[in-house]
Amino acid sequence: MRLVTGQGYWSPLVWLALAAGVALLAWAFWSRGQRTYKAGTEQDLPFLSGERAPEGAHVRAPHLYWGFAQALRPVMDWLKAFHSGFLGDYVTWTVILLAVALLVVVLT
Amino acid sequence: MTIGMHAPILAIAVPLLGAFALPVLAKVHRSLRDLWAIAVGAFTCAMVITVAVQAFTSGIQVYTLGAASPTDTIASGGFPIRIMLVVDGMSAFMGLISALVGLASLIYAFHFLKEEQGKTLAMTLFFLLWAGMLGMEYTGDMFNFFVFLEVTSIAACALVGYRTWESRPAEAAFKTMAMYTVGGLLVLLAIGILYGEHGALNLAYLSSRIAGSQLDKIALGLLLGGLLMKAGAVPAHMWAPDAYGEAPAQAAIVLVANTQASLYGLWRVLFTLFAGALSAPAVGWLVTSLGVLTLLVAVLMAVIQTDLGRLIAYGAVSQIGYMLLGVGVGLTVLSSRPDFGLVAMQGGIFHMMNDAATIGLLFLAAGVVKRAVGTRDLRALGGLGHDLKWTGGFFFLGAMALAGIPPLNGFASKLLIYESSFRLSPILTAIAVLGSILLLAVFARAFQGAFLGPRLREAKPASLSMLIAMGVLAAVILAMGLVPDFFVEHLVTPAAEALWRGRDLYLAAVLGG
Amino acid sequence: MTVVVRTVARIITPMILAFGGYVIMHGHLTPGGGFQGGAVVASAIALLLVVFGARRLAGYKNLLSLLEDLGAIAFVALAFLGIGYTFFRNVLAGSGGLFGMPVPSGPNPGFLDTGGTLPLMNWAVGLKVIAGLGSVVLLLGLFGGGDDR
Amino acid sequence: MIGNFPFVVCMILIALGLWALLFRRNLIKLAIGITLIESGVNLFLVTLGYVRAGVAPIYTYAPPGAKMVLPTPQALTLTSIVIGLATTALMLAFAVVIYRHRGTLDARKIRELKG
Repeated sequence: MRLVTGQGYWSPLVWLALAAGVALLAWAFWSRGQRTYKAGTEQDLPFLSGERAPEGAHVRAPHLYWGFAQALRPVMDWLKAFHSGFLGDYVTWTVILLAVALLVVVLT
Repeated sequence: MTIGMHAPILAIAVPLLGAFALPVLAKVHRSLRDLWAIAVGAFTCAMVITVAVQAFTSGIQVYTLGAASPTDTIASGGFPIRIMLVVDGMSAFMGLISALVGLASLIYAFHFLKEEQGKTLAMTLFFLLWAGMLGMEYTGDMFNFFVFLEVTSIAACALVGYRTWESRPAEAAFKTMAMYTVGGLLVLLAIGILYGEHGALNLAYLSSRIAGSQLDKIALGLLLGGLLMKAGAVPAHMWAPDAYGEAPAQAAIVLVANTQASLYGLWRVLFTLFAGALSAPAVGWLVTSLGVLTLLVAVLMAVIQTDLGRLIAYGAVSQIGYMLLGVGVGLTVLSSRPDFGLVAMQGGIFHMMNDAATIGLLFLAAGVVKRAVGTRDLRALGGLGHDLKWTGGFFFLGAMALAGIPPLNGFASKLLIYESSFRLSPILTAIAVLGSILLLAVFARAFQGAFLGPRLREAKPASLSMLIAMGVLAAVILAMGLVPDFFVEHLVTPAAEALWRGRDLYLAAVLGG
Repeated sequence: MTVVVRTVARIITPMILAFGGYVIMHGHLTPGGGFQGGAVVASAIALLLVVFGARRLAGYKNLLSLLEDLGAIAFVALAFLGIGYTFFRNVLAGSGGLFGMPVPSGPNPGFLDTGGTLPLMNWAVGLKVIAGLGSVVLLLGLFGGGDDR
Repeated sequence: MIGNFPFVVCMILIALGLWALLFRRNLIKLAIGITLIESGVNLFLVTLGYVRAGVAPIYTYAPPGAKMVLPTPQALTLTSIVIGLATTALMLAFAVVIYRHRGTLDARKIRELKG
């Protein structure tokens, strides 16, 4: 039951056993915690950045990693311009890929 | 004259016949059409499995069309002139991928497609595409390869754009068709050059004659350009998100398998056709660097997508990068043949099957989302997990497998790629790991945005056939994740060896002795 | 269209059809075959389309698609005939039956009764191309409005 | 030298088609560009099979001992023409659909799918 990778091996069953052990440990810690949680009180209510979230509030997918995209803004803008949606650009890049492939193959 | 002997051609001819007979039967009665589709699909899968078992146990299968006997490869005159199918380990492996994806797509289509929205047409085109894919994978003739390539191009673009009542599919289909045609013509030009120089179209015969003249090299460059474009390597990948994103879900997963069939064509060209005349390190580095570029660019683009289908499409493109990386590393060290080359090939080839299953599962789940709430815009989605419990679970499983979280299958193949590419250059591994991390981030975001949170609107639950199709793919993902050694030993290693050092066997099977 | 055009079209259409049929039928003897002959016949359909307008031919859409499917099925079925040996095996050639005469050697005008399954396949492909190309032209005409001008 | 002339024409046709694909905007003209490339490749295939002073490869018509041009490239060309017909028809159909939805054929304006 092991996948030899040339430098070692990978066995999902060993990993699963380890994961089960860690889960057991986590449960052991969790079970010794305080039991002050009560269902149906304000402990159930969702909060966003310390504020009570309005009804039906949802952190939608485009909100996530906003900072990441913002930090990489120049790269992202360039990539967006690169995927211009114009068929002529598609063909241009294909021709460039073809030229690179031809150069690499013919010159070696 | 057993059926096993004819299995390679039956796997191609029966879906072809199925495609042509389907509209006629649909005119008679719809249930007849459905029965026919099930029968043809089951028979094709049985034939593909038969071929695979034969190829893995008793070596290369040869089938000569029109000859007195299927193994009659050499016509009078000592020259292989007939069209033939040659199925070695790699072809059989690719056939299994196509069969798996085709089966899932067919099951899914029964409840997903609506009668008034061209169900018969979509099924016909699907069988045509399936036949073309299997033909590309099984053929041993260069021109036949081109014909099947174009069959898949036409069927795939028609599948993308058959919904004429929307405007975006037609745009995607036009762009894809233009790109596919240009790529196909590059391949045809290369085949013409090879024919003019060596006077043959048989792959094995051509391989034995190619010695590395300048014309051969130009032909190789053209083939590389055309097939890399069809496989969706950056910077010629831009058609892929358009096509995958706009195709209906059951077609998108077949498009992904079709892309992999083009990749198979690339491997066949590099490892069999040009094995005797190739500067392996240079071309290997080209493929490897394109792979790294592909996975990085595609993953970065996936981060900023707001359409669920397009997001998964960029994920699919990034997976092509991993395959190019794995097999490219194997090709780079082919001439010196250190031990990690084969491991890299195993990783790249194993990843093809993983990608087909995981990306397929994600596209099918996205199709359920689109059907349930009528949109795939992540800015409007949320809380679907309340109504679509099974779909959400399948999406989560697929996302984790794609990102390479142990113990799922994506981890096993990526581990093989990481450990072998590290021996070639640690930079490659670093970028590949970075790509995986970003993929996890992208799909965690997609899962959170679409399935978690408060219930925003009512969603129509998935139908039975759609759940079964997703269940099949999920079972494959779990099996390949929990016992990767079984799959690697019995399926992937024969395929990798067939490319890595199987060229002499391939030539001997066709040309004799 | 004007009376002149209509009249010319009425006269010329049978000739085009006859030529197309000839090209299909002699596909195994002379340059030509199913696709070329089918394209010739489809050009007659295009002529009718231009002269009489797409609307008047719109009723034939379903018939054309049915014929196209039948042609394709016939082609694959003919290929399946040889499955006793191999797929695409020309079992009729030289058998003495339908299209089964041996080909005489040396220059000769060519005999129709040769070629085995090839002439049949030519007919199947011809049917498919006539119907397929015809419906392509027809549908493109209908998309653009297709009024009787 | 004159024997190479057809190959030059092929390359000119392919270059013209690529030029149209790269710099034209109208979808119909893009389709024409692709058919131009296709014609170039088809001409290339036919030229490959030419034998100097060869006759048409019809078994029953050729005089005994005559040189024939190669029939295989012609068969390949025919197949390629058929495929080209299908792709062209499909592209034109998509162009019609795009025009009906957007009211334009300008490729620079048909960019709903980008980024």
